[in-house]
Amino acid sequence: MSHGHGPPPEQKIRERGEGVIDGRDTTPAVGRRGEPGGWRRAVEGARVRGFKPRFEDGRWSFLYRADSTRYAAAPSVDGEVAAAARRMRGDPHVPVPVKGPVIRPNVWTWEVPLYFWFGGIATGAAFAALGCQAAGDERSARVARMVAIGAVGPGGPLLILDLGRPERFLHMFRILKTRSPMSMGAWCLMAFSNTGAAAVAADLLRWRRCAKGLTVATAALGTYLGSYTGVLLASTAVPVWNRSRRFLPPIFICTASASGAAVTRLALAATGTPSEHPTRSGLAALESVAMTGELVLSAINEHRLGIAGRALEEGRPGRLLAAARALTATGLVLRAVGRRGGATVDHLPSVMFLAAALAYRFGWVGAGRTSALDHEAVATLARRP
Amino acid sequence: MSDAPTEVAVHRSGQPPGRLGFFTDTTVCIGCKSCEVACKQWNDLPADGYTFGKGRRSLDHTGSLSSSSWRHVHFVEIAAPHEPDREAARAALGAGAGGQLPNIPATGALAAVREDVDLLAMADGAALPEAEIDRWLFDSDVCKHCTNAGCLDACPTGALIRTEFETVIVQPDICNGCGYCVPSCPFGVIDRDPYDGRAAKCTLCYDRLQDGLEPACAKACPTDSIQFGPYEELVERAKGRVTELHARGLETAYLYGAGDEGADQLAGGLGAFFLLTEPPERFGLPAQADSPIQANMPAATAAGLAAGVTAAAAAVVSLVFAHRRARR
Amino acid sequence: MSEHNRPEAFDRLRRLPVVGRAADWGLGPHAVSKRTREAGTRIAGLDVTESVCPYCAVGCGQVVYTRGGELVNIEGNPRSPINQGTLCPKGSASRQLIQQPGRLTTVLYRRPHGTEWEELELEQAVDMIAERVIAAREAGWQDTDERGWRVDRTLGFCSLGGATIDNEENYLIKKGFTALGAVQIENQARI
Amino acid sequence: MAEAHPVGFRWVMKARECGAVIVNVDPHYARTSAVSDIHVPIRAGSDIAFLGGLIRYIIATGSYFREYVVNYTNAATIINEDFRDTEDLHGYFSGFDPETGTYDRDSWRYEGERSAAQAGEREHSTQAFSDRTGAGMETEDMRSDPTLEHPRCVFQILKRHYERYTPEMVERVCGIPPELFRKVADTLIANSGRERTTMLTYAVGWTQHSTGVQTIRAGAIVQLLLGNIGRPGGGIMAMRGHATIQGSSDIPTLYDLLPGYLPMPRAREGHLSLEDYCTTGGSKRGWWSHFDIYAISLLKAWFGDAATVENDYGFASLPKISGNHSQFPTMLRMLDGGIDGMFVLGQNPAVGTMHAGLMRRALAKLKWLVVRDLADIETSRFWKDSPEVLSGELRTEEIETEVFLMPCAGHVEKEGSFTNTQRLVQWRDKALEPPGDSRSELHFFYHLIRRIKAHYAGSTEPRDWPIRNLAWDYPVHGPHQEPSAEAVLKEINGFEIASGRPVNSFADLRNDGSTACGCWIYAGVYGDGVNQARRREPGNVTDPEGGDVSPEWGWAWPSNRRILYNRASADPQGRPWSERKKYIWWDEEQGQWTGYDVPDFPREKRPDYVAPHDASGMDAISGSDPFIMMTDGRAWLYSPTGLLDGPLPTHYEPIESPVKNALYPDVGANPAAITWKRGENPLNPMESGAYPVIVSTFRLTEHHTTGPMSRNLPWLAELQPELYAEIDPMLAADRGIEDGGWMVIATERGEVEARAMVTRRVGPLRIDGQFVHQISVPWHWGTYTTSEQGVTGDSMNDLIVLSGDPNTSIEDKTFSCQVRAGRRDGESTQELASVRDADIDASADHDAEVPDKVFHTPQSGHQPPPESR
Repeated sequence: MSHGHGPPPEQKIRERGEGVIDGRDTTPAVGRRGEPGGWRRAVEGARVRGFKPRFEDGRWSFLYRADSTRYAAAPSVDGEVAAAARRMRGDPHVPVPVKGPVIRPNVWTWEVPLYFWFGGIATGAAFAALGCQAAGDERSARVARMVAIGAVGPGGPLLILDLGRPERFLHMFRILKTRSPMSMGAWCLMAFSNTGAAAVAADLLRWRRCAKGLTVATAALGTYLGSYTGVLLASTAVPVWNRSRRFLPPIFICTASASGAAVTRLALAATGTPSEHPTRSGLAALESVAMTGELVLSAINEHRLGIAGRALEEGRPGRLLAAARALTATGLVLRAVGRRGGATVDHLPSVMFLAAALAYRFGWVGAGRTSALDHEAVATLARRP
Repeated sequence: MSDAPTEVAVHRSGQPPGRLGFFTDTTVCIGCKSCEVACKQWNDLPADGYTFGKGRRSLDHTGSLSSSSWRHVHFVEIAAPHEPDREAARAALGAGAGGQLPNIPATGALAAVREDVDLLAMADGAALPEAEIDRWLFDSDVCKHCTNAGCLDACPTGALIRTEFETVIVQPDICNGCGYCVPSCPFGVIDRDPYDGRAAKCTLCYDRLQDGLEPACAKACPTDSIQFGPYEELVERAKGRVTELHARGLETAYLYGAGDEGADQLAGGLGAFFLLTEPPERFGLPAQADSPIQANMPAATAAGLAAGVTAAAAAVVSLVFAHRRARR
Repeated sequence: MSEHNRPEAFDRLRRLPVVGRAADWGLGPHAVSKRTREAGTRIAGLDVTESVCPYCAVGCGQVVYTRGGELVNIEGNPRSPINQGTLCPKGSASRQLIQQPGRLTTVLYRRPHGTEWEELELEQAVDMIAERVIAAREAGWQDTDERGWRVDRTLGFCSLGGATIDNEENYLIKKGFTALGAVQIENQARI
Repeated sequence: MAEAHPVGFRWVMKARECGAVIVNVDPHYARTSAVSDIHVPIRAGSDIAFLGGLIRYIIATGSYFREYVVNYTNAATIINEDFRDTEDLHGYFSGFDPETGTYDRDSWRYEGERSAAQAGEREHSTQAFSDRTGAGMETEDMRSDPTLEHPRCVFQILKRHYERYTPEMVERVCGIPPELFRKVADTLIANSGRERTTMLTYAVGWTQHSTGVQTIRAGAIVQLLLGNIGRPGGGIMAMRGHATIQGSSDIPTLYDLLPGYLPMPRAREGHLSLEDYCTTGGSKRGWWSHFDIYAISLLKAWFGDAATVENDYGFASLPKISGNHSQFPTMLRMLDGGIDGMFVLGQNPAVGTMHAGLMRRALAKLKWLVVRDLADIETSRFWKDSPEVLSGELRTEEIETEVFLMPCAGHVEKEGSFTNTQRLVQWRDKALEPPGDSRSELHFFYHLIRRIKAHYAGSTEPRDWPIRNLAWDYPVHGPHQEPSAEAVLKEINGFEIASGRPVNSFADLRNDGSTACGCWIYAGVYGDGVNQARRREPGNVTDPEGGDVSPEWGWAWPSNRRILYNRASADPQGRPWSERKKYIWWDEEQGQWTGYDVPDFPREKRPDYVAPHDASGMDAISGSDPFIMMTDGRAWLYSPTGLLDGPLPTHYEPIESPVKNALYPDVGANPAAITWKRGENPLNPMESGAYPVIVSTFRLTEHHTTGPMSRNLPWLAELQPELYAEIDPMLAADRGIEDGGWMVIATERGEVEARAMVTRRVGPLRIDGQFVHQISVPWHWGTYTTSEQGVTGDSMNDLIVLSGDPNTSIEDKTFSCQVRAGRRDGESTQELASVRDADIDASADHDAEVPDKVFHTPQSGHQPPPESR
């Protein structure tokens, strides 16, 4: 819904009626979207005729002047005004029916959760590369580095696709704004892509030491790339997100690690690493630990969310999250019981974790919409900061 | 406590003009929606409504602020507190068919008997003349131009800035429509236009301020419910107004967004604040709010980075461990 | 600004050395765009004309800004003692009334039994109307009524309207039609 | 007022913040109610009962402003002994003729008064000032009793007339609880008198009833008893609805008026000379002794040099009216094929006329139709997609009407003046050229009449004398030959013919043919040769001394006077009633009236001047008689002449009312009201109970009248996208109507569908212990819009029966209906059409030759009382 299709309705009307007849502009005044009317003075440096400058007209026309009305005549008492506001705003319970909407749901479409998923894989793969490198498995590390760069590759295009004005993607790098997770994330994504790509390039050029250093750097960036998406959601006014502020980034890191490990593991299998290879089992362990962490953290988080947690159970996001949990649990069980089940059983949990990670991302982003539109929850939680 | 925001982006020659804002006094609002139209006229915004306000039971068909509605007049109907008087209701209804129908004059049996509707209860509780509407409140909502502005903090491109008037505006030539400001506003103000793709909201008529003209809505407001001026002056007047209303017996009058102390402040104080006479939720306003980034970002980032480092370490540990075990 | 309060965690962050400074990165002058730097009202320097709102009878003053043949802005006349710059929603929308979608700029003609509009030259239309007025006047002429009382009038045509057109226009309508003997002249002042 | 005139309400809000109490009387709880101190829900159409209750309460509690009432009103005047009140005759005044449904008003006169009017002239009243102010009355022998004790003095008659309008009766009629009523009455009384004044404002909620004029009269009586007329902060204010609706009455495009509220000449037996006209319209005593000056100056303005004293200034060739030629009879005549052509100028009768379906059918009977507007509207395209065409009742191919739709100039595309609701004439400058072939009305009429004049130039027919000799030379300018609006204004203002110099006031006009003036009340608008309407100096708006009435902003008729009858702001001795309410007073030192406004009194007439018995002209007005337009110089509590339906306002039910008249059960509706009885105009049968719900229409801030100026504008259309009806929760539940869902409102005339807005803003009233349900519906919608961002909806006027107040020929504010859930079943025109075919009487009784009394038909089912038979 965030992208309107075709030209807006007023545009069609305007185009139909556009024209100048005998020097007279007859184009219908039906408005333009997305910006205030022109900010350029018709004549540079000129003043506006018909008005007195410096807001004098407003002062002249003020209706409730102290000399002629009793609008604000009573003498003020210290602290009375603040106390009145406390009386009306301070109660932890909402005393009246809520007339929503209070806040606005996000306008993001499928690109964003999908990007979160890819970013997670890239982060996880970077961690895997670091692990392989630390374990001395250079070949696997090379594969993991390539997975990382391969996963981060679609990230940029997806983010650009989601923009209302994709052609202005570069405006993201106009400034570095530390307090905006989106800005930091964009810079981090760029840095991560650069270091990751450089690491792969170094591999190809066989600059071993350089590749190693870049892998460490990529993994370090990954700690933010994998978590900032959680920070980004947690730093909004949406109750289900912001009430999960300490949990959402770790949860995202967990799924990131697991999904990155899973893709690396699958990639290793595809490139001929034997099933009994320690990297594969190590990655399997990492997947399981991460997904278990995710399950535990989610459970704790949901338990403490209270009314804000309603959004995690309702509608399509609720179903997605339930499916994700089921996939995760099944994967964990399969992994635990099916150590010798052949290739299918070996890979199935990884695929399940990947699917679960995807469902988690869509679920969480979707739950943000549900939560923002749960006027009662928004209003209630506003009274309990 | 901390010092004033250091975020002001525009500095022009001469004295800094000081903070300008809106004071919207709902006790003198007549709900005419002039502000909505004056804003669209000046800012050349399109009509985006056309939905009959089903369920809102009032004249509000705008619904909420949006990317092309930068002012929105809330209509709130409040029923009078009513002592149930079933006897009176019964007597009034008695002449109808079996005491179940209102005796609409001259109809008698014309209206079909409806078993499923307890008209007695309705007459008792809801529809008696004594239970007529008590108050109909209007409130012209607008961007709050917060001191701690969520949208401003969220914007990754610098499209959102704080101006020399300490207002918050979107620079339409910069915004790339990332959409992050939308859920970051605790008041549900800023919105991304579905067709245009950019975020847009009230600018407090930044262009008019440059030339010393009142913002369009405040200028058009027939009853000066929307007042514009230097912030300190407005707050002083608004405080006086609250005291006056208290003196007149309207004890529930309070300021939403100004005159608060310490942690009671809404988003550090609102550049556009309101005088309300009912709890804020009646008008779709949160009772407490702050920039969600300032409230959550440090903690969330710390948690995220810690988790990230832990995860990276876990990866290292699990692989090193796996290899060691394999070597053994 | 007195006693400005921030969320606690952020406040602490900002007070940290170095990192605290970084918390304000990306804000401030370098975020400003060219357009913002040059911002001003689009009516600055334009011709202004004083007018009166065409809707209800309160008579609010309006100021009209034009650039050549283009209508740029209509808002309340800040000097009018009636409205002091304010306008109601209708008055505020009056620029759209002038530049409305579907505004007519040519005469449309529907011939007897016609199913569609046709365009007509203005001069030709006025000629045709004059012919029809003359014919209707003659056809509906009465020297006396049924009682034999003198009436010297025509009931062949009638006119309706005038509460949203100017006094001078109403004067010509009444004067011209009365001279033609028409009496069925009415407007909203009654309806 | 906050609803329809938000900017006017600005000043009410200021008054509120200065301590004023705002009382809002409205059937539904509107925006105005929300910001008022007291909201009084009232049953639509029962206003006179409420106001009558106030009158009774004010008299019964002795709260009237005695000094004001005795000296400035006709309270003391003694009435003819033949007069009988409605209390004596069960709802009728003396003189009622049940055959014609009209009153013979002779018995209503002052004792000792004679009338100069002749038979035939009194049967038909116009809206002319002189008809309302007692012109033609000879009042020198009338008697009065300043003690107000005489049983036949106006005060005692008034007291008896309203004796039964008790708070309890008000509750039974209006549904207003007695405590609330007393609260309102006490508020009014507490805020009136020497130190304080109360203002009444009203709009079409009072006027558009079959008792509309009498409702205003009732308001005026309240204000006179409380001493609130002619004083600052007092008065009775009409909140009018169109930019120059005041101007279009002053300089009228109305059938019964000539400019300046001079009456249209009325046909009579034998020759009607200018002298006859002036005798009937003028008066020997008082202001109307100047009548001939204004009439002759008007004829000079119209016919120039051709108008001479020898040919009676061309008076004899003016058209004369002989009945009701207002919109509705004209429309019925049109429906029967009696009219060839029609001009529609900035109006939309296909939506805006009561019983609009009938109007659309009538349009199809025209030979030609000229519509001038900014865009295509329902009226100009009735042949294309009106409900009647969509339903198949009319077929486009069969409609003969030729239609000219002419684009016109908008308000900023031409110059000219508007007269606002407070009589203030304001000039608009031209900002832009109108686009394409759009032209001003001035342009169109100037060039149209010029062509027609050319056609008749050689005629010798007497009937063509006026058009041949019409003064029609206005300077033109620009590429389109636009006539000069200022030149027209100059003619309206008047000028000395010899020098061409504009006059400065109507005092400069003469009855010897040496001056010309297009509208005497506007004399002075071009005073000193300056367009006074173009003055734009607001002055010091907060200071009375500095001119808080902004005397230098625009120009108000008459003579730039902002408050009429402002001599009444001083006591009989000429001193202000109080320092607080000081406005105009007698300055002994200067020997003249002075103050903050232009005195509405001969400037040098001393307050202690007593008019001699045999005085004539303005000398017959004493120094303590502020109401100079009235023959007797007094404001009329009792109206001995002028109104067709009684000297005192009386509560009658609306013509279609589901409620019985509790005061006069034998009568019901106004016996003198007009209904047009035809098959196509069926009344709702009230006895069957098929139409139990009261419906009243209202206006919204966001829309303007029939909608072309708002429904086509996206910025306004989006604010109120659909027709809706406010309905109370109880009635909605009973009918299964859901909030936001569809509902149908039905009358005998048709059906409309609307969104239901279930709300307590329109609560049921309890009358006689029973619930009475009302619905409230705005009426701005029509079936066509020019763009996809405009809005359409059913027109409420399709539901309304043609009926009217006998004085103004209009009633549409309240009627009865039935409501049900759901949507209308297709186009609703078929049923009515069949009624029409069956009932239509070939020898219909609406022939325009017949005087209008035939149209005065009492409501069926109500028998006149035996006394009046």
